[in-house]
Amino acid sequence: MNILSEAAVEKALDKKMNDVSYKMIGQDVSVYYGDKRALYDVNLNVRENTVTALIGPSGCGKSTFLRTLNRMNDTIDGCRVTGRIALDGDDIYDPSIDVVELRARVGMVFQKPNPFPKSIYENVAYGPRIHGLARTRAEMDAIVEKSLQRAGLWNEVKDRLQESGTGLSGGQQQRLCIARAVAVSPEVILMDEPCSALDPIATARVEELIHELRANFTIVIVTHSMQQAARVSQRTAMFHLGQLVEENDTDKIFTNPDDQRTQDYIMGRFG
Amino acid sequence: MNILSEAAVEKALDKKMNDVSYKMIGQDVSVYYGDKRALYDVNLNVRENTVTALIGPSGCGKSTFLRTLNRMNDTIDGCRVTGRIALDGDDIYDPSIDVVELRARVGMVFQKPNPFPKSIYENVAYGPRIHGLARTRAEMDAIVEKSLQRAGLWNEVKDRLQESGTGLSGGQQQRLCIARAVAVSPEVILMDEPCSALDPIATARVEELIHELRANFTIVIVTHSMQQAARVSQRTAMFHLGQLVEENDTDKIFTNPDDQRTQDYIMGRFG
Amino acid sequence: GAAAARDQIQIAGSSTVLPYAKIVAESFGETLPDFKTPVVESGGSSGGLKEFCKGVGPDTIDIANSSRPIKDSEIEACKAAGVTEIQEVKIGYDGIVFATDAGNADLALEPKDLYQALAAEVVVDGKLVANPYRKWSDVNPALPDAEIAAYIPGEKHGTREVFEEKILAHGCKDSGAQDAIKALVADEKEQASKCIAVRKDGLAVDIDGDYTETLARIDANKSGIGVFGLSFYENNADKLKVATVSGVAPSTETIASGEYPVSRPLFFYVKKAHLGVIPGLKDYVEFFTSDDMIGPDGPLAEYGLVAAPDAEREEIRKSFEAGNIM
Amino acid sequence: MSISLLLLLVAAIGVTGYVGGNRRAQALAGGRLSSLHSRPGYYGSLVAIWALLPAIAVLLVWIVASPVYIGSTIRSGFPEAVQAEPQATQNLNYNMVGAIARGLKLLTPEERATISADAAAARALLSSKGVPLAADPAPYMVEAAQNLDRMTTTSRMIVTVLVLAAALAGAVVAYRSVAPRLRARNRVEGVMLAGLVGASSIAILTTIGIVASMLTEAVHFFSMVPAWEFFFGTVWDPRFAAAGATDSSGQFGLIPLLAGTLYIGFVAMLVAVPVGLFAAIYMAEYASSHFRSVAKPLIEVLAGIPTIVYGFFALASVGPFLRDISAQLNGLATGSYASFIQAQSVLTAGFVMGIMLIPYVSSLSDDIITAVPRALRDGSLGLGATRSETIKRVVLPAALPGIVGALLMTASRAIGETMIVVLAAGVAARMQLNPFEPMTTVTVKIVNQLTGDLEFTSPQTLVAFALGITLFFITLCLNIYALYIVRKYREQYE
Amino acid sequence: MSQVTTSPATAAFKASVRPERRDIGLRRRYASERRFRLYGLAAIAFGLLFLFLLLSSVVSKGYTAFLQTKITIPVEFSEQVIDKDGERATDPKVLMTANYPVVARNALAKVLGVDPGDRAAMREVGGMISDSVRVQLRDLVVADPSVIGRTVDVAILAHGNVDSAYKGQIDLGVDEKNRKVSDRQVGWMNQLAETGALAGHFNTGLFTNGASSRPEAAGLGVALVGSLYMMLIVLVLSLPIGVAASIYLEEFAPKNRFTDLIEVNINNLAAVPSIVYGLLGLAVFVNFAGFPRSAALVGGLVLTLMTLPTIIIATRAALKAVPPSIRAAALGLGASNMQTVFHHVLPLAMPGILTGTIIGLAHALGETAPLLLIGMVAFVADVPATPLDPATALPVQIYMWANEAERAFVERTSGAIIVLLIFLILMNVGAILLRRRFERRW
Ligand SMILES: Nc1ncnc2c1ncn2[C@@H]1O[C@H](COP(=O)(O)OP(=O)(O)OP(=O)(O)O)[C@@H](O)[C@H]1O
Ligand SMILES: Nc1ncnc2c1ncn2[C@@H]1O[C@H](COP(=O)(O)OP(=O)(O)OP(=O)(O)O)[C@@H](O)[C@H]1O
Ligand SMILES: [Mg+2]
Ligand SMILES: [Mg+2]
Repeated sequence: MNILSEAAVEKALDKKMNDVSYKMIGQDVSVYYGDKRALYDVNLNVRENTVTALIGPSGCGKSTFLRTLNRMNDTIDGCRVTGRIALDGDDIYDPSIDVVELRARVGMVFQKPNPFPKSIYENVAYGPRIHGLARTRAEMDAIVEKSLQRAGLWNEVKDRLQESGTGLSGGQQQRLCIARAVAVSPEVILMDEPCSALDPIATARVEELIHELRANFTIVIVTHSMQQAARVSQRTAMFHLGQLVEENDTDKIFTNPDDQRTQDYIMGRFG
Repeated sequence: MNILSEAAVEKALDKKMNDVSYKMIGQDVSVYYGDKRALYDVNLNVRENTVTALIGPSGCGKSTFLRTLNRMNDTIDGCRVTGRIALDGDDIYDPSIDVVELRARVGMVFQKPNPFPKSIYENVAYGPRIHGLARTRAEMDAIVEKSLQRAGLWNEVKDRLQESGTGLSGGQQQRLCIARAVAVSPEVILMDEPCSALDPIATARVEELIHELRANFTIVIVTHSMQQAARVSQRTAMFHLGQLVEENDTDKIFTNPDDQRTQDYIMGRFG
Repeated sequence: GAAAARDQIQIAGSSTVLPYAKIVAESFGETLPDFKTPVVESGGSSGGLKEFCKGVGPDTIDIANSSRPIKDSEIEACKAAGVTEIQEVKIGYDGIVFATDAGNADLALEPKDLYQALAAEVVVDGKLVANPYRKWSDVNPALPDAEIAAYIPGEKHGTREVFEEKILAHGCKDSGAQDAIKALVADEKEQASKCIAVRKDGLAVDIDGDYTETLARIDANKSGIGVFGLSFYENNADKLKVATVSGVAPSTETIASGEYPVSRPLFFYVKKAHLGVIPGLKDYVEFFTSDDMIGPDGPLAEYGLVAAPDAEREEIRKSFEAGNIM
Repeated sequence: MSISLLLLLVAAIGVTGYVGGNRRAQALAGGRLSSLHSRPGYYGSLVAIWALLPAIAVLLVWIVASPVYIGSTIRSGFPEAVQAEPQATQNLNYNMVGAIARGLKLLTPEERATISADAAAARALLSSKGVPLAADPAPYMVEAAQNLDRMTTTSRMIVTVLVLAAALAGAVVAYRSVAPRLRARNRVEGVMLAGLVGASSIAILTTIGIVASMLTEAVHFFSMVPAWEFFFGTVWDPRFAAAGATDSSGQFGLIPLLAGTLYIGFVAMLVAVPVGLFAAIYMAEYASSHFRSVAKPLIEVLAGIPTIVYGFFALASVGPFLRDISAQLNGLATGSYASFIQAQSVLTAGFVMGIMLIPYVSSLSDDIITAVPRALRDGSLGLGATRSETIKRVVLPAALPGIVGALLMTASRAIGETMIVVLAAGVAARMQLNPFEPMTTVTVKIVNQLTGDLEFTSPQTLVAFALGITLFFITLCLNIYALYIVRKYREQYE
Repeated sequence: MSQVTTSPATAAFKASVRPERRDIGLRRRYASERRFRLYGLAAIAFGLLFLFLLLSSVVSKGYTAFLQTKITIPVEFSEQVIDKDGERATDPKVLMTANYPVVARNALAKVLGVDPGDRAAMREVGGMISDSVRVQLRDLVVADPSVIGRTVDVAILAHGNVDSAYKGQIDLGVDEKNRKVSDRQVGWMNQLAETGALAGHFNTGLFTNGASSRPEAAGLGVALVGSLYMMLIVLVLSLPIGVAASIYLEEFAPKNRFTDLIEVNINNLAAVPSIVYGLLGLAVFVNFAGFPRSAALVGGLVLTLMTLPTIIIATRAALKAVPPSIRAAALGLGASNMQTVFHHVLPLAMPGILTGTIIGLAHALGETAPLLLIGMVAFVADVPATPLDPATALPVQIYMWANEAERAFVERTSGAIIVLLIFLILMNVGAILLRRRFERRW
């Protein structure tokens, strides 16, 4: 899916790839859907134990970039990635890298809630079960409870864990998906507009959760809400038309961006 | 699907039903999903040429109430509506009412974008076509263009109208759905979190569109964003646990609500 | 509906008679181009007679082919449906032969051997016991030293009846089993049926399909013995080796003369009421019964039908002309 | 006027009605189409429906009723002597009259006159025109034929007028009813819905037809053989009625046949389900679209091969192969080269039937699996599940109700299959557990008993109907149970 | 999680020394993944292997059926034999009933140099030629009576036994009296083959001739036309009816006991053995409605009823798979239920519907048993002009040929199977093309 390694960049890369403060490194990342190019040479690094927000107008490629970080785009026919992406210094598109392990380490929450047509309990237990994270039923119960609590859903569903996950309302469903992702204890969590279907209280709880998780996890979040980006993230990256416009400390981006386009976008002048 | 008319309320109703300032009237509306009750005796009227926002925590029944307004819940097995809902004074659950005509007059935009697996053009043209709103190809083209423009999508898709609507990004898809609903020129437009998948600029454009449409249409919008509710609506209704907590001028609700629960909700104290 | 006029003869019935009826129908259509070639259905004597006895009229068939004489109960059923006048026409005899794969040694069978090999119960040391024999040579040392495998017609076939009557019943008597059975059961009917009971442990295999299936089974199991119609054997003489029964080799001559014991008559039945009304029906029957067809030199005999003796054929024609009904 | 021409005319009226209705609606709308209740096309369709339906109804009534009426009229004109004969004979005479009447159409007026005058000349004359008669017609027949000819012509004329009138009247009435608030769409859709309901009722009618066509004969059978002997009998041995023997009772035990049916079906499913499901999964989840576009139709060819071909394949190739293999195996294990698998066996039949059933499982499951939404797969893959885990734990459970439906359909085919079993498992009705030995099924016996040389009034033949109806009710019960199971799954997952 | 500080120097083996790498059973899981995939491939390979075995066994047995041995010789249409008394001007029947086989036999005898007086030899000469020569020559003469008295080259069908011998299907090593061709005939055959008079020609008769008891003249004409009629009837009736019924049941019918009953009922109809449909057809269409026996119309109707459940079940599954959000979208725009179904749901369900239809039609095309009871398993010589005339079907012809005693029918049986399979493949290809069109994923 990806065409790698031009010898020229190799050296420069080696240096950067090993920079420990970066959990993930994206180097000249371009993505094509068939003939259509969706990302243009994006260079974006993700710092460890940091929340990085991706913002930008609709269709600018935020989701696309996010999906390259755990190779979810492998599943799209005709999608091709060039450039280099590394997790802890290892190129994740390297043939020796195992995509399953990668995805266990880099979890994902999607834009549209997609609970499995199983019980709520089974939805959350699914990840730990396939990875063998719980050895006893009690351990599993604990993981499920903790994950649901972290996603702020426990109180609402604790009495109906055996009911189907698809019977929940949209917001509940999305929180269930967050719980499901958290249950695997990944190192990085990718969130594609996780709150777009949540009400403010649930959103606040998720934001709180993000704060909490940040201590141990690295989080990349796509969001439309600049308020949310400002609230939850330390770093913000602004995309436009498939290009990374700028990436910087969140405070800086929202107070004094370098790029005019970012300024305009934040002021609501284009989209 | 609904059990109507207790003679007692009849009279009181008659008076209210004919009150012209109300485009739609909801009288003691209760909704059951099988045995589960999702709405409790909601009394909520929608004023003509006004934007009414429905807010409330996730799962409180906002979507449910919205769907009763154009009888979309008819399509859910086991869903039952009691009470009375009127459009321009006519009970819309009356057997003599043609549900198709009703839905052409009361259009809907859903929470999850659901474009038809057809071309972008066909997506928008479908409604006008079945309702015979355009007689020539040129007229149809004009409707499609105008609707897409109103939804702020025209510039992005004008060169690929024949491409599939499902190939768009999530935000684009949702705007396509709005364009599609607008194309039929309904009298009332119901929007179920129409902006939950949109970026701020697109959201701003939709909000602008809502402002624009308000002159001729009546709009009911479900939203999680209290900012949005404050920006776009003149009236706001607050739901909680299937009950209508209060309904009032938006300014009043956001500055000085009557009900403590509304106050708490707005302050982010519960959810 | 009754309004549509029919101008084509319709025939149904036995699949044993079918090849002969086909030859006749084809020649009939060729030599008398005025009439359409009759339609000959296959479906068994039972199915044919059932359709035949549905009633009289253009929407019912005209002729039923049968590999056995019509039964009284069937005549009754026919009468009840309004088919009161049935003319019977015997067309000749069907020889039934035993054959094995052409690669085997010559085989001489006796009813007694067949009985002992295939019966459900045989007499051993004067006692009636369940058939213990597994090999042909157990039955008669002159027979091959191979596992018994016989492909006999299934109970739905008319041939089975002949097999039971002409082979098993005789073998039963010859082997002394009959006496043993008589000593055991009093009821005569039960005696008879016990005498013709075939073993059910898989060594005697019922074949409900046609002879091609039997042939395929013998192909698959070279030491098996199958029951065939004479005509079928003659057409596959290069693949099969026929057995003599009681020392007589089957052939049209030995069967016609009655020397070879196992054969049966074949028939067809005509609705007299249709004769003057369905175009060509009378001509067809006359054509069929002419010596050009069922004579010893005719195409049917060439195919394997054992022609009836001259006098009998004459009798058949006369009887039809006279309009004799059953 | 011929019926096809008439239909063409009616269709023309329908089309005109459509155009007219359409135009009128547009005219009434006066340019504002939205003032109409429905699209103009619906008004047009409504007019067309009104033109077509009554006319076709009239035509149908005529097609059914007129031959009956004309027939009885003509027959009442037969001479007394003929009328005294039984109905069946009269039918035959009437058949001849019909043939003559058909011939009359080909004759010139002079020739007609000749025939009327001299009935005896009719046969030769008609035969020269290619209408064969079996005998010289009686004079009354020629007369009746003339009448018949006349009556048919008249009746045709009448029906032409009636049908056209009905079409026109319908069209006009509907045309005039066109008004902006007329709920044309609802009415047209009402007619469509009636059509849909009619189509579904065919399934019910078929069932009624099946039961009815077997019931009388089955009852007849049970009047001869006690029901308990049939249902609980463990021996199937309907003895051949020996020549001359009047009593021909046998043992009609259903159990061995049922056991064989289930056993062979079970073996077949054992082959078809894993192979078919895995093939479907591979094609839906792993295969490239190129591979899929080649492999899927190829596999589907297996479903189209007539079962008789499978039967011969089993008989000539698979059976002997299994037998020889077993002989070799036995030889290796024990030193005795005796085959323990018989050439005709439950295994052979089940195996070959299983191959036939593969595409039934795979094609249907493939479509069902493909239909599982992508978001579910993404959700699972995003959690770090492998593809196979995703399939096993998410996709298959979600697709389960559909797959169970597909499997049931396949099982039904297995139970209903005949030819393969006849050739591959034989016809021996035995009760045993060894899959290497022959057994037989209910369907085989149905065919055999129906197509044999047995007496058709005997229980030996009639048992086919009892077997048929029993099988029908057994599968009905199975299906009811299956529906219940599918429902249960569905409730759990939705 | 990974708090290990890594210097550039240790970067090379960093991945391997990272301590907290969780064990998520990767080896085991990948092994199971590979196994799973392999099972899938094996399953497909298994199916294709048997398809190949089946087809190769059929084709290897049947390809010879497409060649037919003919003997091309000069035939003298002697007035002596055909119309001895010169009556043909007054009585056209003479030409119809003349003894044409003698004409042919004499012609062949002349070529072979056999003395016409030697009766035994002449019999054997006659045995070289198909009996259908009567019709062949008659048609020639009736079409052009002026050939009488002339000598014309005619390609005469060889007798089935000669045909088999020429194709090497008769073991000539067997004792002469145990085979159908004599040594003398074989000699003549070789002699004729050497001069080129006797040769294999493409067997057009296989496709045009009706049934015959003579293998060399037997063809699939009636069966092909009959099958074609039946398939058309089945397609025209069962597809719309099946789809309509499914739409009603899936989209409109209230979910209650009655529709449950219909559902169970339809599943059950799919399980009913096909011969039972024959009983139904006999009772309803032949005995009650009065349609003629042996007619393709009745066969088509019976097969329609038999195919309907298959199509309905597949169609319902396909309809069910269409996501509800599409329905909601259309309904929300004010489309009626009917419009929603016909504009959106049905097109999306089309691939599934077509799959079901292919399976159903293929099933119907290969079915014999129900046709048995309505009189279509029959000897029919005349090609049916309408669906109301007596006809047979391809599988019926296969079934009947398979039961023929003559050796020459063996290859024809396989040949007919090949034709049936080609018929089937054509149908499949058509449906696949259609399905492609609909399957276009947006
Ligand atoms: N599967 C696909 N096939 C083809 N094009 C795609 C596909 N997915 C996305 N695209 C295109 O790639 C571009 C970037 O899409 P992406 O989904 O990454 O945008 P986004 O920034 O996430 O937008 P949104 O905020 O609306 O979700 C868009 O123009 C979109 O049309
Ligand atoms: N089809 C259904 N069947 C059964 N219960 C349902 C169904 N749809 C919704 N509910 C239940 O009804 C309640 C109200 O749901 P509704 O979708 O109206 O909430 P909402 O206010 O729109 O929530 P959100 O903001 O999350 O969309 C919830 O408890 C939900 O679980
Ligand atoms: Mg996105
Ligand atoms: Mg909602």
